[in-house]
Amino acid sequence: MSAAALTDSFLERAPLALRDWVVNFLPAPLQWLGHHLITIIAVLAVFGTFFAFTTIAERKLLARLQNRLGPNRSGLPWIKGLTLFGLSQPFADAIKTLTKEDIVPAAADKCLHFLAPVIVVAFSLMTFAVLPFGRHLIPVELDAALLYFFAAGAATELAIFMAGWSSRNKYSLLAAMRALAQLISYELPLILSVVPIVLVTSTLSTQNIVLAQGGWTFGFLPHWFVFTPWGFPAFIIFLVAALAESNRSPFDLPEAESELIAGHLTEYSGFKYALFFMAEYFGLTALSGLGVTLFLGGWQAPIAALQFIPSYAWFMLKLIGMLVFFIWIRGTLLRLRIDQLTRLAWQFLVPLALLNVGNAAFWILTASWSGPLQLIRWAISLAIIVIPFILLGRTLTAGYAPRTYRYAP
Amino acid sequence: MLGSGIINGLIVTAKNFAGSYHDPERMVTVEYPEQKTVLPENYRNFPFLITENATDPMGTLRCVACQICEKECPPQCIIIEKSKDKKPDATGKLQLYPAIFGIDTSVCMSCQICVEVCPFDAIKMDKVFEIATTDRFQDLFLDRERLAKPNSYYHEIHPVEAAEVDGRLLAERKAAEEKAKVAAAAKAAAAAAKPVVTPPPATP
Amino acid sequence: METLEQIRARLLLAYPAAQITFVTNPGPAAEHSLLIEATHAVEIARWLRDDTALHLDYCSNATGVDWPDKTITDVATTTEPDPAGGPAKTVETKTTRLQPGYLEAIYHLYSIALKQGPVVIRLRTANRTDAVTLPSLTPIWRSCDFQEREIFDLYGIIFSGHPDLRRLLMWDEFKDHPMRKDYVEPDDYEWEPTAHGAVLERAKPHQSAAAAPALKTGGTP
Amino acid sequence: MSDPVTSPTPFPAAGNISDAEREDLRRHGILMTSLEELHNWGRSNSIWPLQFGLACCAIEMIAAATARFDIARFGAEIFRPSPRQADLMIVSGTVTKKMAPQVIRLWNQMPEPKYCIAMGACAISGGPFKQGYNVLKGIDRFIPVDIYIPGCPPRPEALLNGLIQLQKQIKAEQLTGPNAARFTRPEEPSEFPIPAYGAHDLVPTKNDALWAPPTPEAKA
Amino acid sequence: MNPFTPSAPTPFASAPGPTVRAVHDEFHGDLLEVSMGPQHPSTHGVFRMVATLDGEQLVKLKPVFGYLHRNHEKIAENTTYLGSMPYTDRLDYLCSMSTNWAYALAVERLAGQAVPERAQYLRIIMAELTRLVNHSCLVGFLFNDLGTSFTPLLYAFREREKIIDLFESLSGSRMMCNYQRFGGCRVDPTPEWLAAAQQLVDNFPRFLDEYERMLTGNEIMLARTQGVGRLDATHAINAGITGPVLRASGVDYDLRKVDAYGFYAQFDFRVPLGAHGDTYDRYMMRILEMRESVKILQQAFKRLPAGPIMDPKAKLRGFRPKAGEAYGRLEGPKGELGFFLISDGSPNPYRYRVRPPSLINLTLLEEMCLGHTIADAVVILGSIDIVLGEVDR
Repeated sequence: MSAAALTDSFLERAPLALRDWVVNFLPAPLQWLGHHLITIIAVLAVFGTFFAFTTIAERKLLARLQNRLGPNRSGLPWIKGLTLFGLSQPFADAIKTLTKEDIVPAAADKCLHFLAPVIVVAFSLMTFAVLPFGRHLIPVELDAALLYFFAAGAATELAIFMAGWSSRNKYSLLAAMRALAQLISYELPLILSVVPIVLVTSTLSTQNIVLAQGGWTFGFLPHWFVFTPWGFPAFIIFLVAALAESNRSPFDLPEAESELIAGHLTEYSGFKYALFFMAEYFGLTALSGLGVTLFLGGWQAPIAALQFIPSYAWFMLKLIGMLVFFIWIRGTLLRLRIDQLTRLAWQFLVPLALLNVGNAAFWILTASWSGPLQLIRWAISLAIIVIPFILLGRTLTAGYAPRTYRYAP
Repeated sequence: MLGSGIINGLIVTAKNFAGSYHDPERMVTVEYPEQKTVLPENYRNFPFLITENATDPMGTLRCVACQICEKECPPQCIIIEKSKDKKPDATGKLQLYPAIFGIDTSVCMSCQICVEVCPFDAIKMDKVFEIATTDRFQDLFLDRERLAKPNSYYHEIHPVEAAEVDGRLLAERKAAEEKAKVAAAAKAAAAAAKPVVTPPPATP
Repeated sequence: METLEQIRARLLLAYPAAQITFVTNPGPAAEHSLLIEATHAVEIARWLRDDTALHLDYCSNATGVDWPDKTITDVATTTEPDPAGGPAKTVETKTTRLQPGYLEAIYHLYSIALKQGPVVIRLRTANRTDAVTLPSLTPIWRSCDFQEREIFDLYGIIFSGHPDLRRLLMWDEFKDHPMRKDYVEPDDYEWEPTAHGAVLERAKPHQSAAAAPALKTGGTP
Repeated sequence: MSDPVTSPTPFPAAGNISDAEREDLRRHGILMTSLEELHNWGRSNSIWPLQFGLACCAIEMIAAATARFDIARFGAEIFRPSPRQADLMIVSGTVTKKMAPQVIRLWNQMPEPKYCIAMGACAISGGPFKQGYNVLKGIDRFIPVDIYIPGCPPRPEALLNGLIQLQKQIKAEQLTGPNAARFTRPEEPSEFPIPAYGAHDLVPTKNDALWAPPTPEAKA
Repeated sequence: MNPFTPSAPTPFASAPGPTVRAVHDEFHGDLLEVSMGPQHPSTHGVFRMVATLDGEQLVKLKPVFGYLHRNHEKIAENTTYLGSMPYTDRLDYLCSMSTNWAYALAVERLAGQAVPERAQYLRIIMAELTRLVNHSCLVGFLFNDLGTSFTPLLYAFREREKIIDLFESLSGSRMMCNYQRFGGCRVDPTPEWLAAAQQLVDNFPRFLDEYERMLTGNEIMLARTQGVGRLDATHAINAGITGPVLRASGVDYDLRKVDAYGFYAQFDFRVPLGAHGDTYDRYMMRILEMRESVKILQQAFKRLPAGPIMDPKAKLRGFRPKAGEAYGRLEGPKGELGFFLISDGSPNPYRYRVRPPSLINLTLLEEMCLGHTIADAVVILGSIDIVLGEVDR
């Protein structure tokens, strides 16, 4: 079987075929609409379910990290004695939150208080439009897909600000301020970490970026950008910035539980709270999806021999891997302070990301080097990033070190 | 280097994650309603009263209504009212008994002082803790009937302690019987020696 | 460390005008104390803290005690020689007097620098009603801050010179000083199934005329 | 506490059939469910407690959330610090008179349907500290309590046991009809008056509409 | 720095924390007053802080107490001496064993009661186990305040459960042990119990190593705690701060050495001292003290003598000490825990006073927090280690 046949197999085409089959039932003038509607519904359904299982996975994984079992006995309403390993837990949560009383504080700005959760979900869902889930599966093929993604992603932080401002709660207000500071600080390293890729691939289209990562050396070393001396630091910066953008631990300052009760969510109950919760996970999933797309080869298989597995399965696997990593981080790390958060962004991540852009430029300029020169190219490229990393890291942690203690005589 | 501490932390949590699948030290959850932790012998929750005979719990309460525990109970959650009449206890001696014996478990602090001060080994600590209820006035005030539990139950929940208590009581009883016997013998001897003199009333 | 008598002697040398009484503790602990007149308390406290031999830099514990008015029966035994020349007669004359109550603040002082202590000092108010002001020792030992607020709250001693004398534990609208011996607790004895003794007295008005303890469910066997 | 009068319904709706009947139908392969059951299932498996500890019992409440006892198995490990997102208030510890207004305020801030567990002797009746001048003799003087867990402090298992009882209670709740759950009835209050700090005690000292201890006569 | 400067410190003249920058004057910004507590995730109970914020920075912080004031002292004055023993469990509900001991110590001083040797050893074992419980819980809570998702707390509680199980199998209750009596202890541990305790203690350093590996070197942890909430020795002494918080400021004052109560004089252990007096030092004091406690425990298990656990002259009922007064104090896990008792010869104490380390250690909370952010304030509070049962009593 040829490579083309493999990558164009039935499984690969199945989702598209299904959509076309349904669309064909519609009259021709409405087919474009049906086409998009089905795409939207499919994305909503898949990622809605994915969200549900992410929450239970997070609770179970965190539980395991903490030596306990986690939710495991929700079962189903009509069968006694069945526990389903607690997999139905998110649905119980959903039913509960949906039927919970919705309280709007008397002093709140009612309009903004209502709009904030709607906006935050809407924008976090919009980012899914440009993610290439598979070889042929991309909701919208935009030339400026990356710009679109970041524009939509940044809007969610504004919604958090809206939520915090409109609640008329002091904790919410503090959270709103923190969210803005975080947004302004981390938007920059996030975008700068992506610039090298745009530089190398000279495209803003996510699908083309994935295509640029195709191919393997010796059939098992994938040409993913994370395996380049400029791609790996970019990936790390991206990870850190993505954590901050999605308000995840250790950057969960806006809803810092031990400081600000529940931050911007303090005055939200019932369904609106669930929307925020959902948006947080959608945002995280979308950013992880972008990370997979940009650095981990998107839907490309890691080994040439494994290409028979459909591309969207690879995408999902990598996405799950990213999410598990985020959960792992959450289970381990503690929270930064707001000044340290901004310091990390401006004094460490931004300079490093800027250097990394230069690094990528160097990589492009030396694209023709081969043989022993290739080794030199790697060494120089690594030096460009590792030496500043160590130096900047030293200044960042200056004055902080484990101490030795004396004992009373 | 920056990040090494974070990586160390990640390694530790990863170890715990992996350990939770194979190492019982790292998976300590006891799935409560199905599995239950074995309560230690000394565990105490709320007091109960010991009866000698399960078939007639109210008739064979060990308690003689001395009201020491009522007085010593720090939160004062015990109420005792003495009976007007007397009835024989396990040794056959006539004793008072509690007409009312109540413990308010919604106040009791499980301190065990009532057990420590009881000279008759009549009140002991129970181990039942699954007593959540919806009505505190009805369910959490325990009267005499609900407090009384047979000695066999005591043996069941505190085997070592109960055996020791029973041994002690038996020894006391034997000593009392011996004493009574000696007294009776002395009385008989005295009666034989001096048949004219009326014997002094036997001291209990 | 010096004995309390020596400290007292040195204090009297330094502050000849001050009244410093030695209070014996009859118990086995034998922690005697110095009763210091309120007017000189701050200076004496500062002297105790700064004196190089004592260096009592640490006030561990500050506490209030309430001593209500007490009628004391003094029994004086006098021996009167019998005018008839017989054996001397012992006559017991009983006099009752009202010992006025007072509030007391007790401070336990230690030295962290010299690792010695304790020196116990006491301050007394004139009575329990209107003259309840004592000088605050918070400017000398900051550790008295919360403790003096607590004494003010629970005993009602007013510490003049305290930087922030508010109630510590009870709410601000509260009127009483609950740790005083004559404090009457609020009446919330509606449900007392095990009432006996003092509690029964308080609970009785809430129980019906029957006044029987509730739940007389167990009949006589 | 508030057991509405059970009046026989002439035509039992699907939600009103008994467990035994339903089991019977199940055995015949008929799955009987209803919106009510689904709703109750969801709520009973997702009880998020308010992160709110008062005293000693709070430590046992935390212990119930730790690895050994793991309240997460019941889906209840999400301790929400904000009352707006909580379903259950575990009053864990002594409620002092100074704290009582705050506790009631928190209860009022919680959205319906909400439940209250009085954990430990102090929360039920003032417990060993009931003789104190600043101790509220039972939180049920001001807010309705669903489950009382005696003990000083109750073991974490006892708290889990109380939680299971609460789950059972939620599962048995009805949304309509004469026995409808408290939160569905508009005439039942959801918020309760907050007492003020008085000169000697809280004013008022109890919510008379809510708290009525049995009198000795009623008992006999 | 010599902590014992001869010149008297003026407690209110200068705050030991960094000076507050008067940013708000420059921008005419409004100050935000936030009431943290009594229900707040990191006030460790029902403590309340009224914080005035300038942006994120604290310019004023007033602690408010009394939300758990349950009249322990008043109740104790109406109860017998023995009857107060179970109440002391509920003072510092994380360390009932050492609170029991402190009360027993004071009453024994008041009544001149002797304690047999084995009981003294058992008390040391219990007190040090309690220290392990308290410190491990404390560091768990501290990391919770620092923003971890409960993981360190749950690891700490995993270890706590093991010790609590020991307490339960000995005394019958997990938290409220009610174990000490005047003149000895209530229950004699069996050899199996001692073996189990020994094994636990032997394994404890492994937990500590893992814990330290996970968090002590963590860069975020260092940045969040070093230099935060500095407390200098002079102010600390003057404010009566005791325990690990005082020693973190470099003052060598440990009652186990100073008073050498119990049989501590016979044990070989060291007292760790900090140099900076910041949150990190306070955290490390706890870790190092746990290591020393393990050493003490191992010695105690080795040397535990046979013999009675109660003084034969000790009375359980009808205990009436002679009139007098006594102040007994010991090094509790949180600091100097003292009981001051006045007896008038009746069965109830005339005056019963607890010297709560948790309350007095909070004296300088405001000064420690000023100039720091609200996020630091909760961490500083967490590093002081308070238990509200003891703060408000």
